Amino acid sequence: MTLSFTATVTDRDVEVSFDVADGETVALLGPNGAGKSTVLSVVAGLLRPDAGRVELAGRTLLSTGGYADQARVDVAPHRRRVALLAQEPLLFPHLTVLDNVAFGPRSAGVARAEARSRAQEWLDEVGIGELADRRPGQLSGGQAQRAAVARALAAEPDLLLLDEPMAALDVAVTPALRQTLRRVLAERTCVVVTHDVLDALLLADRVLVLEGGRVVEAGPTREVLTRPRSAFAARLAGLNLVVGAWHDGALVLDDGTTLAGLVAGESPVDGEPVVAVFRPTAVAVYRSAPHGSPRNVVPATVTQVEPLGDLVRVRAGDLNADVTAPAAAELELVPGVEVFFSVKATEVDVYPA
Amino acid sequence: MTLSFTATVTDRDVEVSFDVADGETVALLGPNGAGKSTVLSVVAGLLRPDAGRVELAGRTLLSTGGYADQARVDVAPHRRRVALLAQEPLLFPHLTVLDNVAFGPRSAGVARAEARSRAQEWLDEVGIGELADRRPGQLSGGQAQRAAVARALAAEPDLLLLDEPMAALDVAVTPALRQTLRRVLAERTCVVVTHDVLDALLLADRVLVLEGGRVVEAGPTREVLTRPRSAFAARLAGLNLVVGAWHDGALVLDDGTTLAGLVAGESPVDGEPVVAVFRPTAVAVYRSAPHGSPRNVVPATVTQVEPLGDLVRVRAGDLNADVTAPAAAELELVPGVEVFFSVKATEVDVYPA
Amino acid sequence: MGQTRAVGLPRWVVVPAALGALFVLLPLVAIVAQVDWSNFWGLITSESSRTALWLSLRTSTASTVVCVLIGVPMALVLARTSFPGQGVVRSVVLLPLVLPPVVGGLALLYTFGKRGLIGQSIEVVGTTVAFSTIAVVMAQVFVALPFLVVSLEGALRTGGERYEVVAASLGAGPTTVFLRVTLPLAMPGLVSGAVLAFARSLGEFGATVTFAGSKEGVTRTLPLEIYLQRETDPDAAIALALVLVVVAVLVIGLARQGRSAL
Amino acid sequence: MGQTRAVGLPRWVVVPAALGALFVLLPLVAIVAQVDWSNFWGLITSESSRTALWLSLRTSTASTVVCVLIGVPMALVLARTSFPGQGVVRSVVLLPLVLPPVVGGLALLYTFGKRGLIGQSIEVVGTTVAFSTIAVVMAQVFVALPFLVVSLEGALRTGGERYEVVAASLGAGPTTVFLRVTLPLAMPGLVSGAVLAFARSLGEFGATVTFAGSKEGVTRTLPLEIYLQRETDPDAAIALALVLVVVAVLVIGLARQGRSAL
Amino acid sequence: GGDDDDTTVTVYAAASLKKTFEQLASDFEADHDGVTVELVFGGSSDLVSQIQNGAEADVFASADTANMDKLTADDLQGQDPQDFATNTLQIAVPPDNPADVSSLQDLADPALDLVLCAPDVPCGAAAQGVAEAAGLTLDPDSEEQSVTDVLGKITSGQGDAGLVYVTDVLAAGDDVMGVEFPESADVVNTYPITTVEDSDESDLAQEFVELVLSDSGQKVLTDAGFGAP
Ligand SMILES: Nc1ncnc2c1ncn2[C@@H]1O[C@H](COP(=O)(O)OP(=O)(O)OP(=O)(O)O)[C@@H](O)[C@H]1O
Ligand SMILES: Nc1ncnc2c1ncn2[C@@H]1O[C@H](COP(=O)(O)OP(=O)(O)OP(=O)(O)O)[C@@H](O)[C@H]1O
Ligand SMILES: [Mg+2]
Ligand SMILES: [Mg+2]
Repeated sequence: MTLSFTATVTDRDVEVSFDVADGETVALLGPNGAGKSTVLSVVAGLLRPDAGRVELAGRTLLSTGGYADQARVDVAPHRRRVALLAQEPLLFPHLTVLDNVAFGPRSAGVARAEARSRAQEWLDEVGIGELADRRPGQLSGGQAQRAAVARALAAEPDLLLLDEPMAALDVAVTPALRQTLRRVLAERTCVVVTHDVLDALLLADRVLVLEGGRVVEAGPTREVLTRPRSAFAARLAGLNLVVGAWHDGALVLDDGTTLAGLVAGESPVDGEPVVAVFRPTAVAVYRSAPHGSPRNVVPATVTQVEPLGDLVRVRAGDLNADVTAPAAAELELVPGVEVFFSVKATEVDVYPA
Repeated sequence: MTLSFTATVTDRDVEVSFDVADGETVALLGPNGAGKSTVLSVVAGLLRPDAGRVELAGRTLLSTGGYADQARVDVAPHRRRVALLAQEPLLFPHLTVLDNVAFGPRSAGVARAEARSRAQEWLDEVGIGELADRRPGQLSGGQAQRAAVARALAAEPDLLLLDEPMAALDVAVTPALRQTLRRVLAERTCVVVTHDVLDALLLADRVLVLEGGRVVEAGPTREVLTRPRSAFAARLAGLNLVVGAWHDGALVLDDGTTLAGLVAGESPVDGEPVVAVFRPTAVAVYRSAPHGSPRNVVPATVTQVEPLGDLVRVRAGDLNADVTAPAAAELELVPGVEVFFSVKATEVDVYPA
Repeated sequence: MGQTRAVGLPRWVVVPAALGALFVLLPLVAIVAQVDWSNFWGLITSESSRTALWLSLRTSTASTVVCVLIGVPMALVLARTSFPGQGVVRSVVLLPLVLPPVVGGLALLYTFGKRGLIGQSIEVVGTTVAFSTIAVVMAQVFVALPFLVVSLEGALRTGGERYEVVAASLGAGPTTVFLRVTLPLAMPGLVSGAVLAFARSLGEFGATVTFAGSKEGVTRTLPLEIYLQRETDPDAAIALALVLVVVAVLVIGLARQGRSAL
Repeated sequence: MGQTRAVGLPRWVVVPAALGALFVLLPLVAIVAQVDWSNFWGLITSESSRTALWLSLRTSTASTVVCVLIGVPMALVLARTSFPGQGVVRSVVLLPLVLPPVVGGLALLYTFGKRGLIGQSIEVVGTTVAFSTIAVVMAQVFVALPFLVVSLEGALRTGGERYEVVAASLGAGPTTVFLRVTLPLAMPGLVSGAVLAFARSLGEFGATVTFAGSKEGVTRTLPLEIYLQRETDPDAAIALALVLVVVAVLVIGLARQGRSAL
Repeated sequence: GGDDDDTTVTVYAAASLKKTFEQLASDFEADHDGVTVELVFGGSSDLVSQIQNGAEADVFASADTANMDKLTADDLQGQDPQDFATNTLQIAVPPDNPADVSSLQDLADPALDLVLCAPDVPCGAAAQGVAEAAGLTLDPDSEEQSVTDVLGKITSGQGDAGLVYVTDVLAAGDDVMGVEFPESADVVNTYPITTVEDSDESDLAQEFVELVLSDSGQKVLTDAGFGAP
């Protein structure tokens, strides 16, 4: 289910090219109007680019030709085995919520009863199982969004395209749905558009940052989010990521350092690989080891000090700490200095790797 | 422009009553399907409740009667002087973006040229001034949302109703638009629905938490967000808020303690009242004063220690610190203990009060 | 129950609307006033009237079905595809509207008649449509088809396309999209188009008399009977016209019950 | 330029659609084949033909304007309000569709004629409308009005209401909403309704001949001229019918140019 | 009616009189300076009902006595109607006469596609009359509303034979062929004419009626196939 994508849409000033490996989830990030939805429309076959080529699992879905060896191809949307969750929910107004979700399975030839029971499962999964018999017109904004997510997931396509799946959701349901998506997307090939760095981090293997219709940055999620190069990614990210194994309620690094944190979802079992994430702004820097509530104190050597807006980013190997300029001056932070990075366990999120 | 609202919508199981004072902004929080949009629809006159009474600035906008002294009243939406930004942008498809925004002023009788120039100003304000001549069909999701915000603001009504004004916006534009709204809403009477605690904090004077169609919590924003009682509000909030005056680049409390932080927007002038906000999870607790990058170290006496899920919330007067249970045990935190609360300046947001 | 409320109408529209309604209503009242009620029952239950009414109902129903069967695909092709000459095709489909029905009948005669364009080929198959009930249905389809196509094409254009796209991206093939999304969403347009087609078929006179002739029980529908009665017994003609009106009101009313949106 | 693509049509719809198009097209071809081309020019440019064509164009235009002026408010009231008896009103408005035009003409005569329901009151004002050009326009309005109302009501129902609500909440009064939101959004429906009304007016025969008579230059429109010619000179009738067809195609084509969405 | 500087005589005449009355009208205008003859043609019953409903007619020429009787029943005639022409039936067949029709008896052949006027309209009544006189029962495939409809079926070849008036066969020219039959004399249709009461131009109307009845008028009519009254 590898996706290979190249397209130019002249009147929207979009010129993008990227690949998605089999089973991989790629997050599309970027400011409003960057071209994220445009890319998804081209993949889904709803927008025909001026030039381009889209291949999925070896099948050519689109080719505007132009090269001697390429025929013009434009596979109809329903034959692409690509499901799109668009930015608007667009639930079919004449069908119940259940039938909306069952629409994909039904179209794939699944029997009515079976399709409905699958649909009900998906609805339960997104937390609106009890609204199955309503019409879309009787849902609140967030409920409609969840039904649309369930509908896209139920279609079980080769490639899943999600345009802001978490939009309009309340804070109480977001973490749960994120976990659901994380689980579902693990084995799927997927492109997800999001404005939330946590979505990118948890769902995506790789990140693509679009700006002004061009890819300005691409790479494995952790790399991009920890060492963003584009202006937009820097605004979102710069997160610290630490990989280790879970032992006795904490992450243990190879060198034996432990890192306590809050576990999202179920607690990992001992020995399971986990990843800890925390923001550089949450990291305090000390010249001598402090003693207090912060569980995590890591000795480190400053490798780089760089201004980041009105802050100073202090790098020590893979870890970043953002401190104010007066603090950096007072602690005389320059490369080579030995320091202690301290971060409260409450600021550290731990996820199964 | 006081709003007084009571309404029951039986089939949506909504039964809500509240007041908004002149010039006040009230945030409506609550899970999906709680009835937030329903309340706004009733105020705007788009939904007629089964029973209820809506008064704005002394005018009765709606009364379903029922009491001997009350006549049935139902003022038409366009006469209510209430503008609604709905959850969907719903820009008029046949008008340009500029004419969409100019629609409100034009309807109020403003001359064409004047209305357009005002519309252009609002578009510039929300950052899409260069898209004025486009049709709504040629905008991206976030651009359309911004145009809809501009259109609602341009209408200059007595009462402004905003349903998730920040939905679909990218991270780069959110802070700027939040500042714009903050400025605009300062003198306006407004009800804003949001899922983001920062919106509530910055925009609203008071907060109303809805759950299952009922008001489960209401009060001044700071109070609700710092000491939430409802389950939903607790999930969102529990923030620390400190009020003081701005001196030499830091907030100075009455007792002389200073608090450094990051200023959102323009820097306050010396002597200006400001408020600092930071999350309890960002607060580290020490038994002896630490020396390190954290600018802010405040001596405090623990007044209360209470479990909060898998954390422990340590209260010292108005300030909260959330620490893990092992940390609380190790530091022997019980009421009466003298401690130091430390929070990095990078974790503190400072706003003009 | 909470009620979504519509935006108020400008008050002034009521005046021209009422004038228009009056303009249509008054002539109907005048017809009712003309009816000779003492003989009314006898007139409308006469053998020939009943035969004509029954024929009219049968042929109109048949022609409505035919209109739906060929009109829905036509509307779909016009609304959802573009091909060179589409404008011309659309104009041609609308032409029976503008053609005086008698000319339409002549055109049918020149086409499907004994010596018509393809009449000979039909005759080879062993049947003539001439002077048969089939000819009546053909004449009715010819004049009623544009109504269905125009109504439905309008409905297809205003609604639906966004949902069709969603359906396709969920893996639904064109036929599934058509049956489960396009058609249900365009149903109000289809129903009103079918009602229009039925009504037009029911009232059809000129094309029928020219193409199918007028024989009791075979081709003499109610409008033909009315026209004929008018020569000798104007009272009977008025009475029958009233029957036609009542039938039409019933049909339109029933169609509205089935679907609220005509 | 990027192109949004439509969902494909089910292939099979092309077959019935083509059959339907053929069914309409063949008779038109047959008519063209019947035309006596050697005399064609002379026939259609004769004094009486030109007079009739000119009268037809004038009256059809006038009746289309009247239909728009009273039909738009009627459609609006039907689509956007609900009142007791609305179903009956809607049925009544549709009745001229089902009434054989001759009966419609009779009804008009019984209403506005000298001895009609309100004919006397009109006469007091000093004019008789029957048998004048005004009568032609009235007959055309009577038969064409339902087309406009039905098309427009459909368009008003499918689109728009959500946007009207938004407009009202931005402070726009009903008239502003109507002029700046409702009408522009329903424009495709209005245009197709107006084209239908014009076409129906252009082809109107039965009601006109009954209510307005057939006086050259005053009430004898092209369909009446065709009818009359047919009595004596069928070739001329066919030639004139072709003129009518050409005029209709031109009008429909022009309307489509103005608005892509008929 | 009429304009200030122009006098108009309005003549309501049966549609079958179109050619002849157009000729007569131009003759009349030639003799009367500044006078215009307005001709209104239609089915006789339509014309009567229009006059009854206030149409401003000065002269009415009917294709049968029945419709003229409706006018006189309402006392709308300006004078007693006078017969000015007669018409008899003829068999109309397509030019190649595919069914080889040569007599009235041939019409009784059930294999023949026969088209008649309905008994309710004058030409149908006449057809029934000749059939009865000849002792025949005719079983038509269609009973048309008017002569024109019968002719339409014959010219298009749809019908093999029909019964229409002599004048109609003549007017149709080469498109149909007429077959005379002796029994036609048994039923003669009469055309009456009269001035209309309350006519603004009763003198001119009277003069027009006189022109129709005059020798020159009668010549125009007989040229078109009408019989003398
Ligand atoms: N139908 C259209 N015609 C022309 N331009 C369009 C059209 N739709 C979008 N655009 C423009 O193309 C660019 C890319 O739009 P796109 O919808 O892909 O952005 P996006 O990255 O999805 O933004 P958002 O985060 O706001 O959804 C934008 O500048 C937008 O204004
Ligand atoms: N038209 C309707 N008919 C019946 N019930 C409705 C209708 N619209 C919404 N509801 C129901 O009423 C309740 C309140 O909906 P409302 O739209 O006010 O929620 P909300 O608080 O705005 O939620 P969200 O955050 O998802 O926008 C929900 O349970 C919803 O399912
Ligand atoms: Mg987008
Ligand atoms: Mg809502």
